Amino acid sequence: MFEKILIANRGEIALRINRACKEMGIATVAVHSTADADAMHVRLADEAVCIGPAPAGQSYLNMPAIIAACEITGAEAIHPGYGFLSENAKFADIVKEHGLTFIGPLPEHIRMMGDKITAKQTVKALGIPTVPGSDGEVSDAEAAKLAKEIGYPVLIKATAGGGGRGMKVAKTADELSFALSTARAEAKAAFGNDTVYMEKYLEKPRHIEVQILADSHGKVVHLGERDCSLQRRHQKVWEEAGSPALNAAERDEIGGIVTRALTQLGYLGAGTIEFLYEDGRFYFIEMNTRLQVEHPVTEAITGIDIVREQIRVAAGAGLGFSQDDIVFEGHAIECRINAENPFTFRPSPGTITQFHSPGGLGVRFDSAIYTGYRIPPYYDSLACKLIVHAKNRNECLLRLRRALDELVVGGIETTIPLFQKLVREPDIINGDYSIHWLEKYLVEAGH
Amino acid sequence: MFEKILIANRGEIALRINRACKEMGIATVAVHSTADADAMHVRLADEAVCIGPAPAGQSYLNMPAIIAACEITGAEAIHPGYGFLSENAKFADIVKEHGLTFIGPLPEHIRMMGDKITAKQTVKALGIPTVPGSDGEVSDAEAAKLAKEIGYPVLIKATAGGGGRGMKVAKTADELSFALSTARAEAKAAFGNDTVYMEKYLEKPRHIEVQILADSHGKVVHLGERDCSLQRRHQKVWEEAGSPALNAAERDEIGGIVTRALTQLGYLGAGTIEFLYEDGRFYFIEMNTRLQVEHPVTEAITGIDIVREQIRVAAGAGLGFSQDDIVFEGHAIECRINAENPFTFRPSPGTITQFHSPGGLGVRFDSAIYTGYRIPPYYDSLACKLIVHAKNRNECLLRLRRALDELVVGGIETTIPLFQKLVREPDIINGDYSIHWLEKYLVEAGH
Amino acid sequence: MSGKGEKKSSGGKPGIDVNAIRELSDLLNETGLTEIEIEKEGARIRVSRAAVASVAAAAPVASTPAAAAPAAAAPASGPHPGAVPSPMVGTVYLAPEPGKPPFVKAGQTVREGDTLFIVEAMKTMNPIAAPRGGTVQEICVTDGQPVEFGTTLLIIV
Amino acid sequence: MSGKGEKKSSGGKPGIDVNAIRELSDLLNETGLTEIEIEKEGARIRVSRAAVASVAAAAPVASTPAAAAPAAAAPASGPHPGAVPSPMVGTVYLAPEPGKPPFVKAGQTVREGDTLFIVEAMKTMNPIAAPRGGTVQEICVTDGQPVEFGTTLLIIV
Repeated sequence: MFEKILIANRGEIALRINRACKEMGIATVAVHSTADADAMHVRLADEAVCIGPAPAGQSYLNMPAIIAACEITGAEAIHPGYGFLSENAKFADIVKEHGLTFIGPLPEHIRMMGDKITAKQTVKALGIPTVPGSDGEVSDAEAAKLAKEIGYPVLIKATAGGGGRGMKVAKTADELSFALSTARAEAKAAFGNDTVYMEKYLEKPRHIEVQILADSHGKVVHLGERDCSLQRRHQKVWEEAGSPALNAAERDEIGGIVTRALTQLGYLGAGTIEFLYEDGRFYFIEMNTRLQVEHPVTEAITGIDIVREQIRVAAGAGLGFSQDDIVFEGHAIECRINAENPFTFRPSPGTITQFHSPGGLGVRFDSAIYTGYRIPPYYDSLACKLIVHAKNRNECLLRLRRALDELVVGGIETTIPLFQKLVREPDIINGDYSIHWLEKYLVEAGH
Repeated sequence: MFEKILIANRGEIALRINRACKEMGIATVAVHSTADADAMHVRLADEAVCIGPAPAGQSYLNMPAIIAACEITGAEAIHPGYGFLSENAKFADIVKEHGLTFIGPLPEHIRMMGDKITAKQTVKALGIPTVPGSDGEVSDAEAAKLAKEIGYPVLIKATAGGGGRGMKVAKTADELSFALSTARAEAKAAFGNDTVYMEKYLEKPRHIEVQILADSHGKVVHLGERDCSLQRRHQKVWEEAGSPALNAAERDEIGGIVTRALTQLGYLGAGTIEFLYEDGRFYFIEMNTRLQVEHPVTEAITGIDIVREQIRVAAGAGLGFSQDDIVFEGHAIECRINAENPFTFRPSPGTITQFHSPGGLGVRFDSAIYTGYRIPPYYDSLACKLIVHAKNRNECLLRLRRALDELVVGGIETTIPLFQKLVREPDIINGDYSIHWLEKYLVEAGH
Repeated sequence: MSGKGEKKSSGGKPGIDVNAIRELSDLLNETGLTEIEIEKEGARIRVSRAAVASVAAAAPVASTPAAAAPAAAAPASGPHPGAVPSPMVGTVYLAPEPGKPPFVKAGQTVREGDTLFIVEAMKTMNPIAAPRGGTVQEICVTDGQPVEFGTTLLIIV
Repeated sequence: MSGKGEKKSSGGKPGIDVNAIRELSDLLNETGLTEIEIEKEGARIRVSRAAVASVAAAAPVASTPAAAAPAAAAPASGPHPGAVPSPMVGTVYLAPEPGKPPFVKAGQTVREGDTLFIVEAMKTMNPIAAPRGGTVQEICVTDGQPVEFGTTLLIIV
């Protein structure tokens, strides 16, 4: 096992990794910009190295500075957290070249999944379901045949397209011919090219993702799914494990597909396969080759410390459990409390004049803020994560409600009031929401 | 189920009960003294009633004021927490007479267990092991026979005794005759009465207690044991579930004995049977007919919300699980963080100038303090409870260590530094301690 | 953060420089400052205005209307000097029986020991006697109102 | 609790009564108060001394020696005006090769652009040039010492 790990990140995730290291008896090195000299991750690590000025490009993204920080502290491995350098294959290469361990997947898998087209081709070949459609241009006859195969509604898109032009939906076979001709005409007018292709159209999909863990001895397990459908501008806001939409059989099925695919790939470490889900079917979006912000909900229902396992498998240890040992217990929800206006989402950096975190049974709070802390304007606006766990989804929602009412973050605007409203919304209580729900809700509420 | 519950307590336990009520959709009434107008339990309850001045006798122990507070708020039930009126049979009677529900056992059981002699006779008759000894005066011949039966060492005590006089230990049969004559001589000199009796002498016992839950339909379950051997002046300091000294078979055996006994008794609600434990045998100390401070460690390893179950069974509902459904997972430790000097235990009331609670996986924090809160000098010194849960005892100790290092309570003295030392002590790490360990440690450390 | 709104916090201890506190108190009034803290020869004095104090000393509260409500239920600080507080929790009655005239009315003179109200608690009727004589300036409660310990019942001047 | 040590916190906003701040600042110096906060015609001003500020702004730390250590590793605030900070993390060398004389010594005059040190990072030797000319008052690092971004290397006056 490693003696000392450098944490190449900041904020709550740097604290999260620091905690896992401490609990494994591993010494830690925090790196930080000049803007983060007073940050919690700097205080709680065993050593801290200032690696550059406030802009992330010159500090948290500064590869030579981070490697040099390992050199002067003797750290043997780097945990990149999420964001910053966590999915940078070149960085993973450099880390390896310097005789250090990158706590994450192999560089080739980061590279493979970082390219949308390569990723889709790879996972499709491995048996993971993707959005069905034509491989390229379609004629009217081909379109009709294919649409019948993949099922309506279908989307006709200009191959040269963009910005929604040359894009038409056919909800039934009757509408197909008209959709094709309109899309072609629009495409011709807009791009001078009337070539169109076809894809399955998802009307109200959910975002469901599967967490996996893999060791270097060929063992891969899945830790079930997370439902992250509540999003605004593609930013996840609220995450649940499990999904209100899946049953145990569906969980096992998609988990099995993903596990077999990644075993075949020879994947290492933690990873997440993200899907759109509609009418009982999964459609691959992308794979994240790193720890996710929302990993705690999975930890809550499985009892598995994902960061600990990341570190263990990076050090060459085997996973200490098999798929059959993993039991899903209860339900967990995470709210991302951002330093933002709760309805306009305008960032609100500044000094936290009052701070009080919720406590009691089933409440986990992951945060790097403290009373008197000044949230700097240079980085993202995630202030803290509230994670609640209970025996079932209904109890979880009630626990979340009481925990939100205990939480105090004063001096800045936060998204707490949004969550206090969401937790009382009938659609949320019923688990009846798609990836479009939150944006629609905000518009209807006049925000 | 109740619509509204009055919480007849203060501090962290009032918050604990408030949380359970909120999560069950039950409205809450806080009562408070004038000294607690700014307290957290007052802020978080739905309603608050000032019931008297600072001294507890005129507020938290003021039965008419508490009943009147129910009357003016329409609360249907009273949860007494621990301490104050929680084991007052007269109060339980009065509550019942006023058509309200006392969330606790039946008054007759509170009364029975509140009297040491009745309690011992009762539980002995129900098959719970007690400290063996003579029923009264012993002659030399009777003593020799009995000592052989119950095993050495034995303690000879003056029936009129007190303060350690007329008390002698015989470690072997050879020492018995001398111990008897010396004890008789001392007893004669000190009390003018040389009558002595005999008891089994426990040299290095542990304090192990069994948590039980009973509904009004005759179902009783046990939730395993807690080890509370780390005590100072009979005050518990650190509690674990399970005990480092018990194995699963011993747990099942003592749990079964206790469960059968309380089924026979017709007990209702939560209760704890406390034992001394030595060399694989249990010896009854007393029964607490209420919620215990250390209940969260049991909640951690069983996943059962004990306060929720107290409320449910008080309302007449049946326990939703049987003994076979209760699975013990991992290990949990609680530290009682008191507002006291960590080594002299001198109380340190005052204003908390800085407060930051630990977070992350497996950490629960039960507390009623906040930054700027003034701990009043009128009540007990318990400021907060840190509870950590992990897969096994070793991981639990490492998690506790890192959580203690995150916790900040500034402006007053607290027992945090004591726990930071204890968690690093080899005897604690090995689980090798009796009820005398902590006092001996404090003396040896020069405190 | 410490001691806000607790002007009297060190009042009972020996060796207190009462003149210094008076001086600072005057300075507070004179300058309109909210808080003054001085440290001198090993002694520290901090004085502050009560108005700010209640905010600073209150438990942290999220800025939601719902959470603010319980705080309002607490007795207001700084009652009128002639205020007579309720000595117990219960339901206050202004007259000996329903339909009968009240014990006292505003403007009336009362003597020490006169019955002013009845507070019902645990089905028992507790007469509340005037702690001193004077003129009733204001009745602060209505018939049948629930009262806490310390709720102002009436003002005698 | 808010804004301690942040004298300039409202400096960028329009309509600030600069005179009032100057006056309060003078009053601070004059009276020895740590903090003054006034509220007047909808505006609020609070001034405080920097000495208190650094305590208030630091992350909460339990009073154990171990926890205090990392804070000490952070660069000290308010470096010397002639300080030359390290532009990168790495290991600093005072001479071009082991055994050779150092690039510069205390008391020596340097010109802008002169090489002062080498900082090794990722096995690369990075010469550190003098940002300006002057006299070397003090060399603040030793040969082979690890340096952070911002560590003062030497002082040129």
